[in-house]
Amino acid sequence: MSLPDPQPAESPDRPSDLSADLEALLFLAPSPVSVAELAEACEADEAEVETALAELEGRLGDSRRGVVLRRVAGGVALASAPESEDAARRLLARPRTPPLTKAQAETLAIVAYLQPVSRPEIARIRGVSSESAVASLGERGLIEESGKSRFGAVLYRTSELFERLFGLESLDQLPDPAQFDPDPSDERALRERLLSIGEQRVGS
Amino acid sequence: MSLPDPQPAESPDRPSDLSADLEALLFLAPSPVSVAELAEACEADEAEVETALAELEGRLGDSRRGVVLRRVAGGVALASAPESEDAARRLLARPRTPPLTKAQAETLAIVAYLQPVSRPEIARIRGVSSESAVASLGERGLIEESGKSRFGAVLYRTSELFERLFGLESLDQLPDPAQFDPDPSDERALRERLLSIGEQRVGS
Amino acid sequence: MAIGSGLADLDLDLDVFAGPFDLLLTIVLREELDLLEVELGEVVSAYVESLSERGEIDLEATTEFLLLIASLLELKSRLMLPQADPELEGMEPEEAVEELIARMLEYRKFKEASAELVSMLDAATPFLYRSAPLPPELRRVAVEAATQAYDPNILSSAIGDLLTPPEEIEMPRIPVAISLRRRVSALRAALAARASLDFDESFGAEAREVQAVTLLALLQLHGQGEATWNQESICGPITIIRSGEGAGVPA
Repeated sequence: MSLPDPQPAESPDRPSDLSADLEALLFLAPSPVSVAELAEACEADEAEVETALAELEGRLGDSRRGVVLRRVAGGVALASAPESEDAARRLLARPRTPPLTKAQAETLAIVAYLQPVSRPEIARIRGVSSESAVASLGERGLIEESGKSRFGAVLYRTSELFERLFGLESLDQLPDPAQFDPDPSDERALRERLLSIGEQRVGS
Repeated sequence: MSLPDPQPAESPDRPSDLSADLEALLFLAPSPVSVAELAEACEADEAEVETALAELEGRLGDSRRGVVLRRVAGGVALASAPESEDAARRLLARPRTPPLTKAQAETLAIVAYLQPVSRPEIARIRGVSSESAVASLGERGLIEESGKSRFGAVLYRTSELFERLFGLESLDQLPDPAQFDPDPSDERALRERLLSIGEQRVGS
Repeated sequence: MAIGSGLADLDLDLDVFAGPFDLLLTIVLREELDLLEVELGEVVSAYVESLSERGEIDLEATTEFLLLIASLLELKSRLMLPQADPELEGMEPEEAVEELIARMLEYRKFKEASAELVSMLDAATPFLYRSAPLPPELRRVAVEAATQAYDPNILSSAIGDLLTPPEEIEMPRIPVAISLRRRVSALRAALAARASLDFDESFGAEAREVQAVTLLALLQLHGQGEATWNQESICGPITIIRSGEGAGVPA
């Protein structure tokens, strides 16, 4: 890749740095972002963000592109172009099902049996931060966000795709952990026991 | 915002429909997608996909943009531009992961070059038990279990995430291990050094 | 790999040798001293003592020391074991020296490769990838097309693992000096009571470092003709057998 010729910043063809940053942020954000949040992240003021957003919107809307800018309740988001939906269906209709790693299986089991459950809680039970396992289970659509705990942590639950991929008609069909726990019918007891053993794991 | 003027399809500035579809697919896909999968989804042949990818790559790389095309982990993926890293980390509250410790980096190098490899083998090369380094690399999703050796020891290999995070298109792109081979003069120097220390001491 | 400064300063006062560690290494490599004569356990205790005197731990030097001592231990145990690995049987001391050097070079190779990997990671870290759920219409399609791919029992067995309390014995976080002398006494006491004992049965409950130093103590007792051992296979059970006089009541 060759470097572009240096152009004066005011050139209408050259995206401003701020609109490039906004493109990056909207590309990464999993849900719509408000202008205020964008301004804070870019250390710019809201009027500058509005101008740069208009520039980005123009650039993306200029011709047939793969992504479009959408203004929705709560802010701005990028979305794939509707024209590409058929191709997207063909690519993404088949869920990817590589074998689960030990970290992923443990994390998924915690979410399945205790849902909804927060990431700090998962980390306490496993005794290690479980960021990468939570992220990959989320990417594969096995778990999804389900509101926030009263301390503001994101809660996770298993998805409908999870039930399909594990051949479960409902969560009641999860294998009984009775063989491991004296009182499997009580979810709270299971949670407490997992947490207390998790603490031993960290403490040791 | 006004609609753009219609442009003839052959205009060199106008993105092809195929490159727009590819942009949409890469935007949606949770992990790198191979050219073969892209071709199947777009009902195009692989050569056409390669041409359209080059077009997309050129368009994204043309000037400071928010998104770049990367060839990693056996496929193609979009990533945010490095210049936007700081703003992105502020927005997503995703701090940089802590750097690898020396023990983790050495263990990872051994797994990367010798995979699949067992923990006793890693310990033999490093001269120290490498249990906690192996565990934390597993937690970070950089290595994963890959069956058992004939003596029953768990074998480890690097993950797809490793290739993505280290910017490798495939394991073939790891630096040529021959460059780390000690040249004969190094080896001689080591031997002589060990012996000469002794002679100095004996002589003194 | 050069001998780190911390190791060059390590002074030893052993039965068969007095002087700095690197000199010991050198004369062993030159076969002026039989490795069988060297009490490696004492080398370890001297090193542990010098660490506690300095009050700080140089990780680099400590790793290097462990690497060297582990190589020496392995060489020594190969020399001592009556039934060595057939491939290594009859390995000349020169070959053993070559083995030690090859080991050091191999380690250095991966150390350099690891530095290269770290710089690749630094270069790739500024690129961030999107991690977002599929839009609802596509999610619908993916769910409808999904068929069973996983066995639900992996979930209950993962919960089972998490419900299993961790083993009591864990590596202490803070390095502690373990007295070789005390381990020698413990071993002597155990051998005074019984003519032979199973290592795991007698010491398996100890922390790993204590077990390691107990093995060094065993090497020392062997050197003094007080005990020997038997191990049928690599990593198999170790039977410690009292030998000679000097060790408690005769069998």
